[in-house]
Amino acid sequence: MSEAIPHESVLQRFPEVEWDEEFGTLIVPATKATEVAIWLRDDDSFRLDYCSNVTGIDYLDREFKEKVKNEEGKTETIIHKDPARMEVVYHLYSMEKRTGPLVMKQRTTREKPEAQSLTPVWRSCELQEREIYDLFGINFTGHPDQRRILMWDEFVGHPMRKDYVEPFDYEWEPTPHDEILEKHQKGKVIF
Amino acid sequence: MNWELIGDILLATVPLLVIFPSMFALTTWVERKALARIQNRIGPNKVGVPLTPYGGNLSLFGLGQPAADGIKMLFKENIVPTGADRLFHLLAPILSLIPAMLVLCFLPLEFPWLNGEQNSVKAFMLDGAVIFFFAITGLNTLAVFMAGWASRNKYSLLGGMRAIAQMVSYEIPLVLSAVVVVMIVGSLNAAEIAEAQAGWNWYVFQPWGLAAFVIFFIAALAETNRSPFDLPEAESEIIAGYFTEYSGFKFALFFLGEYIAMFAISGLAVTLFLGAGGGPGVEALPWLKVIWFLAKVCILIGVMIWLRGTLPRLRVDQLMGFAWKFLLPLSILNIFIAGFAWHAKKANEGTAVSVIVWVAALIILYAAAKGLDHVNRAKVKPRTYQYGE
Amino acid sequence: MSLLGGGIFKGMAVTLRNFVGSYFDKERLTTKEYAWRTDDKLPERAGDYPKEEAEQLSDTTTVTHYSRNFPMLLHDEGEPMDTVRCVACQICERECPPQCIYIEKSKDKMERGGNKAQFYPATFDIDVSVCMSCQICVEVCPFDAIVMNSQFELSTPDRFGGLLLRRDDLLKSNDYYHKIHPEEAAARDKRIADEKAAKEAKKKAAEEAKKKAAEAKAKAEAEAKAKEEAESAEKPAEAPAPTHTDAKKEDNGE
Amino acid sequence: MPNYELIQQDGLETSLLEVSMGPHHPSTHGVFRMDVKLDGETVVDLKPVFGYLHRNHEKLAEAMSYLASMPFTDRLDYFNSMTNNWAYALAAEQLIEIEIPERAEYLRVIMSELTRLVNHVSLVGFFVNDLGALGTPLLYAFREREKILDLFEQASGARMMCNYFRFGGLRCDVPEGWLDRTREVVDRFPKFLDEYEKLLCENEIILSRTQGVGNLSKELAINAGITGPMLRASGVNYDIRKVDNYGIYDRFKFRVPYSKGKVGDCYDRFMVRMLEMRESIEILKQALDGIEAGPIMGNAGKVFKPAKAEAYGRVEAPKGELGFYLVADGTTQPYRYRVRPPSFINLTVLQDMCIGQQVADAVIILGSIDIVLGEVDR
Repeated sequence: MSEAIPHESVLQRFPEVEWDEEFGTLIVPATKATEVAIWLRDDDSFRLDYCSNVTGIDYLDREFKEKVKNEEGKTETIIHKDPARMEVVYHLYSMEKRTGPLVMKQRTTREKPEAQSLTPVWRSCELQEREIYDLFGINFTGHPDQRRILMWDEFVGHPMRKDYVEPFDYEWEPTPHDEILEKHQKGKVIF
Repeated sequence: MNWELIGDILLATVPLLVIFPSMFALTTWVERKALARIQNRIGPNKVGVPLTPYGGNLSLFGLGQPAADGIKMLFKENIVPTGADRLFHLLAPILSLIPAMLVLCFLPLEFPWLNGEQNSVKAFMLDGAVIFFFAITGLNTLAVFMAGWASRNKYSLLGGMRAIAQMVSYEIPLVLSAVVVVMIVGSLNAAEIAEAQAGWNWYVFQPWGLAAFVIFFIAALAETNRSPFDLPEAESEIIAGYFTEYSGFKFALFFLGEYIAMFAISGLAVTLFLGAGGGPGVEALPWLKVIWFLAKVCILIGVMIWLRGTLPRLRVDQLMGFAWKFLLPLSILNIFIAGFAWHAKKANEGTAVSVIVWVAALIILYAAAKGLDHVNRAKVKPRTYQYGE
Repeated sequence: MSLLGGGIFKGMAVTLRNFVGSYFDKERLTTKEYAWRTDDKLPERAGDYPKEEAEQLSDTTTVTHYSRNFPMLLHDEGEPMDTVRCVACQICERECPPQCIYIEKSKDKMERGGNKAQFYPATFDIDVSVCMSCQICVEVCPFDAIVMNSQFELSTPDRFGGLLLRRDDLLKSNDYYHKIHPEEAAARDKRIADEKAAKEAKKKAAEEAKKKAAEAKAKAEAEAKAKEEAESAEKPAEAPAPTHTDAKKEDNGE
Repeated sequence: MPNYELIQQDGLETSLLEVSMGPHHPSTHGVFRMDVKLDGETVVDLKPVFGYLHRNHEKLAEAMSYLASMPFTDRLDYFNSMTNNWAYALAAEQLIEIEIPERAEYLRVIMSELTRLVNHVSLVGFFVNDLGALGTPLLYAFREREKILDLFEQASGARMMCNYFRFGGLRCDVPEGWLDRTREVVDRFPKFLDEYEKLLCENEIILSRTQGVGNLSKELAINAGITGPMLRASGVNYDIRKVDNYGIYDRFKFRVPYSKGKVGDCYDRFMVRMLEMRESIEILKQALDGIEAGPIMGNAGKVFKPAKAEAYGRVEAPKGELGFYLVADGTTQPYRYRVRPPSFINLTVLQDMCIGQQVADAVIILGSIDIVLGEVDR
């Protein structure tokens, strides 16, 4: 495996950037993303010239229950709160130095998801950010050509969101035991 | 009414109308079979004598395939796109077939039942046969463009445009290479050209004749839209080109027209360079002439199939460049060389001189071709690659 | 200086060699001639075989003994429903990626092959129009009841009913399995036999241990009795109770 | 439409010809569409349109267990199911502590390199088919591919949708004699490659059709995240097998062919693939020599239930970098499952490469990118 990239210097240079210990990622505020990205790409200690993977994650408001044994040997339930948010994840590598990955995330709210497009920094984001816009509904400011890419233009909603409910006119492939088949037999679904 | 003349004409033309379409049917089978074998497949092998259930033992290597295809084509729905020009859409396939059929008459085919008095209608002894041939085959271009335009399809239109550009350009090297033979023989009459080559005196054995034959054959490939010059119907780029929107019998007509044109132009090549009906045993058995002629045509068709199984297609600009920058200068040079060689040979009777002339002409032609090729494709050559650890 | 058009001639030499070679060298052929059935008969419609004939034809409709396509239910020797291995545990139904298995558990239990009475599948349908032949059902089945078939002539004119394989269509004997996948079936049978043997050995060992324990207990009791008798003490002997921990299967957390 | 002006004359009305190439066009390799604007035959503008095969594989995977997604990864790039499996297994194996047995690692390499042979040989066939060669090279390629698919069938039961890899090993061991059969196929392959090279590599028409067509500069290739043979054709020496040394690739001696120039064209992409096949054969020979008997499944539990974590696993798939990004939330289902498909991202530069070329070139440029729509649309 190629070696991991030290991240401390990023935190020093950009105080706004946080380091997520749990997952080992840089959390970059959406306002600073382009600046950080350009620095990561051009700085000699990083030279992250290759942005491999760009994707979104949709976190709903969730509670995690974790059972932990305390000192007395009893099990306690600790409730973690996971706030609702959306993230855009960038996996960065350096082709020149053959290092990587450094994972960078832009965080944004679920209500008004907005992130900075890094397409001007790395062209490889172009289609992937379009895909995120299409499937997650995150708006990329500064994207040259932000359109739907996988779904058709008239499509309503963003299917990769965790709370997406598919409409009833969805094209089902009826299976002999499906509820759809029952409805089909009752004459409610037109194939 | 000169019933005798009509009878003679029928005796001369009906065989043409029987032989070539049936050869077409056979060629489609041969082509499919040969291409399959080139590609290491088996090819059609099930359709045999009809009405034996499931082919059985009468599959006859799939010889029934052309008949089955023909029946299929006849019964397929005739689809004309909305907004297409229905009249021209219908006319185009017919118009592509007619000139191809027409020029068959000028091939010097000597059928055994045509002799003596009847020989006068032998292949319509037209004095300007070669000229007439090129004039008539030129009509084919019109049909192709008509089809491309009338289909109201962008791919068809592109195909039609390509066809026009290609056919018009390749007409020139085609004619110029034929001119060499006309010049040497001193006649445009196909029968006289054939006679001039009697007894192994084929022009393809002359250096200029060889060059002219190669140029003629390449140009003929382009004229008949055969690979590697099948741009008007390039399936990987413009679907099927000008006959994208054709189906059923109209498509079959195009198909037929194309193959008949192939036979016609191969027949002309055989007439001009390969000694027409000449071959071993024709003195003793004159009817062998027809057999030899058709055999030679079949060999040329075979080479066309072989090329089709091997080569990818050129690009439009390269295709045009090849015609104008390579074939045209070469064929003009060839005319001069033919003239010089002929005069040199005529002035000096002797094997030594003729051998020298023969070799020198060949070397000049090859060097010229090589030079032209070098100029045209200076940057194109195989490359080497480096390896990283 | 290379020959003019040398690359093209080289290519043409290759195709010529292939053309000729295809007649003599069978290795070269990409396709093979499709063999007619020995009796020269084509099925009229694949769904139209009578049942016996379908069973008979199944030999010829399998491709190679490596291939797999759709699942089938195994039964041991005897009447299919008496010896079916499936106990309708529904693990495969839950794990099936395209959700093409539909199982209804029986109301009553049935004894099979000397094992204790278990449920059996009242309905077991696989919709092969949805099935993607991934073999996950085979992997997750703890009873070796479901394996992959390799029959390929499955075309049918009935889209909904015809591609739905019912329980009785799916039931295939272990012999049939041996016929279509000899290597795999042998390995599986060996594993089952090994497991069974191991289980038996374990059981035997457990029994022996029990016996031993009982003996020891008896001995101890006898000794104790003797002791008691000897010392007239009022202490009953205690046999060690076997600790039985039931490792609960981890919940899937769904 | 960057910097383009039509020639306009009085009394002559000219306009661009807009052609929608696809979604059913013979050489768009599936349901891919290029909205092309043409001036004559020159491509002035090109917009790739896709999504016709979109089935939201990622969403489906998030609704089922980790293992159940494995057969679906086969369907991404349906030519190379083995490498897809490996990429997914690699990502999932980062989520849990697991040791992969030696034999499984060897078999993974063997399967992956066989897959590379399958892909490259048929890609070259398709590419020459796009050039208009009536399928002769393609059918030769398919004959060889068939032999390898037979091996896949013997090992996994299926020819294309192998579904062979598992977290921590492989589903089952290869049958008896399989390694010998593989060795036979591998030993015969160079002979076929010789013939193939003789047929294609010096052909003047192929040379003049492909050289100087679809130029992709080194800088743009890196910046646009191009990976795989296409990147190496642009002169970048970057192969994930070498960089990451995943699996046991550090044990094998092999070379990575890449272009000498700073600009790659269709010919480079075609040749790099031809040369890569030779290297794959070297790896295969070494792997077949090195493999020993042993278990094929690691100590993975029956239920795959990783703790909360993120993992990104990537392999050098035949088409480029295939990555799987998994976010586990402690349940048996992935919270986020993402595929980084190489052919999707390699399409980014399609427009840049095609503008100014001819229609016929656009087709072969697309062919040289090597896309599979199952992967592009997911």
